[in-house]
Amino acid sequence: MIVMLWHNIDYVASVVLFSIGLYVVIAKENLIKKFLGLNIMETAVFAFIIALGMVEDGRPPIMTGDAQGPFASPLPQTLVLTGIVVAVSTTALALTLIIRIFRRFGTIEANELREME
Amino acid sequence: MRRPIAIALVLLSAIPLVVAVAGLPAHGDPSAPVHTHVSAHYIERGAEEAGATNLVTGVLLNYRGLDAAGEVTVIFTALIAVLAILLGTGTTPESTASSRGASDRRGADRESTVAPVSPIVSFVVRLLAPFIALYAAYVILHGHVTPGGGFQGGAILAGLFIALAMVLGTRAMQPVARTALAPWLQGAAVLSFVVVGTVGAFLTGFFLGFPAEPPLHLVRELLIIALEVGIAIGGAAVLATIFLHMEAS
Amino acid sequence: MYAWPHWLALVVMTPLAGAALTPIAALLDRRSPPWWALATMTFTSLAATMLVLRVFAEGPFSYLPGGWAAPYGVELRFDEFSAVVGVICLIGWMAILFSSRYTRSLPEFASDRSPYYYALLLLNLGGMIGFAVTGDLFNLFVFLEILSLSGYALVAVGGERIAEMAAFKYLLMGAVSSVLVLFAIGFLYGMTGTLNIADVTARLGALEGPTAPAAVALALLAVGFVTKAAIFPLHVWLPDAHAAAPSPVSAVLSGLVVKLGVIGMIRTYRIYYGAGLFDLTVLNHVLMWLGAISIVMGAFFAIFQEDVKLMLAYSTISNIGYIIMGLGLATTYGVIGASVHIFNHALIKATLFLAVGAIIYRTGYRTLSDLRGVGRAMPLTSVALSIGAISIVGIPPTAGFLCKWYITLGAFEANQPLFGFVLVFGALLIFVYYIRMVNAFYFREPIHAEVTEAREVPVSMLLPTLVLASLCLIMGVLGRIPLTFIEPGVVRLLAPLGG
Amino acid sequence: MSLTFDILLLLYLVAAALVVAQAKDLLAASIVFSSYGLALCLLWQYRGAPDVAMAEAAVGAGITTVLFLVAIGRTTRREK
Repeated sequence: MIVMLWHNIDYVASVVLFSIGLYVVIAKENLIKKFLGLNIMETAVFAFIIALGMVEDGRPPIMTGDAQGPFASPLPQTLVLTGIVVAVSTTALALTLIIRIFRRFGTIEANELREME
Repeated sequence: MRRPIAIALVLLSAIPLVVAVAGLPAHGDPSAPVHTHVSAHYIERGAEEAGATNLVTGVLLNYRGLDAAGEVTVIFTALIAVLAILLGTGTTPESTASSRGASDRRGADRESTVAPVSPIVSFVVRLLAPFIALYAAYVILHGHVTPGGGFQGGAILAGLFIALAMVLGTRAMQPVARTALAPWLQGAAVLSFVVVGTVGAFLTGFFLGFPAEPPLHLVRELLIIALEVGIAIGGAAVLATIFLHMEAS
Repeated sequence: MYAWPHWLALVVMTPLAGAALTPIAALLDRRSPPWWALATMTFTSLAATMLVLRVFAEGPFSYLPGGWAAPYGVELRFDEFSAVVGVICLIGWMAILFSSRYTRSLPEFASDRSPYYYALLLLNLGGMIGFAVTGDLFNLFVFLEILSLSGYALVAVGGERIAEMAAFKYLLMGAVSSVLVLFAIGFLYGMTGTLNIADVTARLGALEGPTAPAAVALALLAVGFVTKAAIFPLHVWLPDAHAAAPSPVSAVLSGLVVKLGVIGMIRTYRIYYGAGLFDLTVLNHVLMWLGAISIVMGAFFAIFQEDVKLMLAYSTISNIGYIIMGLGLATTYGVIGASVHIFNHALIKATLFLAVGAIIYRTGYRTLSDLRGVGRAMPLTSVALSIGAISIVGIPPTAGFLCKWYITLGAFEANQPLFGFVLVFGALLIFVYYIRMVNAFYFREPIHAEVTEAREVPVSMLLPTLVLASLCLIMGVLGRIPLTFIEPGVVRLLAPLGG
Repeated sequence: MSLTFDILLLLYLVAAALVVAQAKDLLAASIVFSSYGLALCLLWQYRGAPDVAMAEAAVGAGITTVLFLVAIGRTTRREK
């Protein structure tokens, strides 16, 4: 299994990044920090999906006349493109809410907010 | 208190994930299902079937056009959401521009946004602006041939807009954001999918279909470029508007 | 008429296009957004009617946007469970009509916010419709994001004091669950090389090599969708979010949006039952227990709420518990009951939230003690509220009865009498808290002048409430129709189990 | 060469994520997050995904970071 993991080092790195992000989301109290963590989680999943589509010595899937394979798989890349858009949309909405919460309560620490509620 | 629970939860999720990734087909293995099933078809036939040398664009706009339509709807949703939350709270760009200095806690430094802008930065941004715009146009219009595409170009345009807004002050940007054209621009991406999709339905009998017969290849290319331009305009307008409204709040 | 193939594309695209055009319509006439949104939903409802008729007549059917055959392009697939789009259109239409007056009473709801409110509602409804009809895993994720993002914003849009906090809590948990779903989709794609649900099922069934990734993907999907469906212990976002949202939004969120998490679970089950990779007994048991805990806990918390909307929100958790338990039973009766409860609970909860919204609109109060005696001041609204209340308890002949009866039958069919008793016990608890409400509204003296002086609400608010309430009764009398309608879908879902 | 580059980039990603997780200064965390996005962009460019790399550079490292900076400017810079 260790050998397997070494060959799949990209996947393992994604899991590590995902875990760091999840830790930040759960453990940190600051709402902006939580959202940085969520962004790390999202990018970790993107890295995972891109790694799925990668092939040994792969080239970009662009079929100009003289391009020779092997080509990286185009489908995961389109998925991640969509995913990036989703991530920035979520972030924009979350940060707007954070700004409004700060305006109303004067803090963005989750524990202080819980007390005020 | 919170930390041990968090660490326990993270480990609880990380261990199965590591086991799972170890069970996946080896990284970069050309015989993995990812490379032999759907993607193999795209790589073999995609350029000719979908009409885009850049297969990523071809897959995104043609094969999986509904995903792309959903994608632009997501970012449009983000804009609508941000506006719905910020409007009416007295913190819109319009109202702050008109009631500046009244009871505003940091009314004085409205002009500089995130940090004071040095003259060098200001000069460089203004100098580079036309070139960035040109590059964005290339990325958008050439996205079906080379890396890039509507969304990447749109994001570059939005970045340019934001950089200019920081250098020139957001107030200089208000006339752009306040025109009657603004809702059209913000909805451009979604609407271009509706229009191109309907045109495709008339041409091919399928919503979001692109004609594949050789005589209509030019039409197909035009439709793809129309979508790219629509996505770029919509994406840029949405991102820039979100920035302006968050900035003014 | 219903055989025209394009209805399926139209039902997805119309609300999204309508939403993009709403701010433009507002530019032409400031008062047009609600009517524009209503027109959009009217047309969408027409398309949805055609689709439901067609699936009734012909069984499941597909539409291929772009004309690409299934694994290469996105496939829209309409099956019996997709018929939820009918309810989505109905409740969406009613909520929009209700909002046209209701939103005027909201704090901070300046008129320039109004077009974006209706656009958000349309996006939310469109996202749900797309989620319900797509046959592609990644497309499912995209529509999940549309409906979730608009849902978060709709919670905050009313401007209640804790609305933004509630929305943020909802957003954080929702976003994490979305990432989990995306991760799971990545695993499934990595194992099978395809995203089409039917194709994933087939290729997963023929899989050689380790099954660990499939198991982890199942766990990720289950956690993700259970969070969206607000099942214990991942329900914590729901009460605040549904109570702080404007009432018509609560009707949509509580009646519909959480149900889409359940539809996501049904899709997950479809893949894993179909692939037959491993026995799902463990997952089913976990779901049954979580469902049971949700039923009891939701009902218990509801009993002790003073705030009417919070009470309704906790009762949603309890009722989703019924649905999840029915799914976990994995017997024909249980799953039929659960699926029909998706439809019926949507009707009932929308009735309740709209009726409560009407009362709040007139009186400005929202706790049981403040609202004493409101039943006499607003008779029609209160009748609708009472109909909703007896329906949700499951008293025959209302809509809630048959599905809960079926789930209970399913529990005994699955040899789980314990869960059968939990179901009955839950119904009793629900009975207690609705008795509290009816008691306060009808049999106590008012303590506020606003309550005694309250008049009936205008027609645009009364009509949706009464229509939905009468549907609760009609669906009770005609309860057999949805049951027979959904049965082939459930039989097909459970067929691989060989029972 | 390629493997070394791989490992270095992945190590940098993990290190940057840890810094983001631990930094008390939100502004610093956001900037490190931006560099994390750029490293990802490099990785993807190098993995044969130039389209995604471009999107990540413009959106993930660019616009997301700007939005974070605006939010920090409107709220507070220090994490308690």
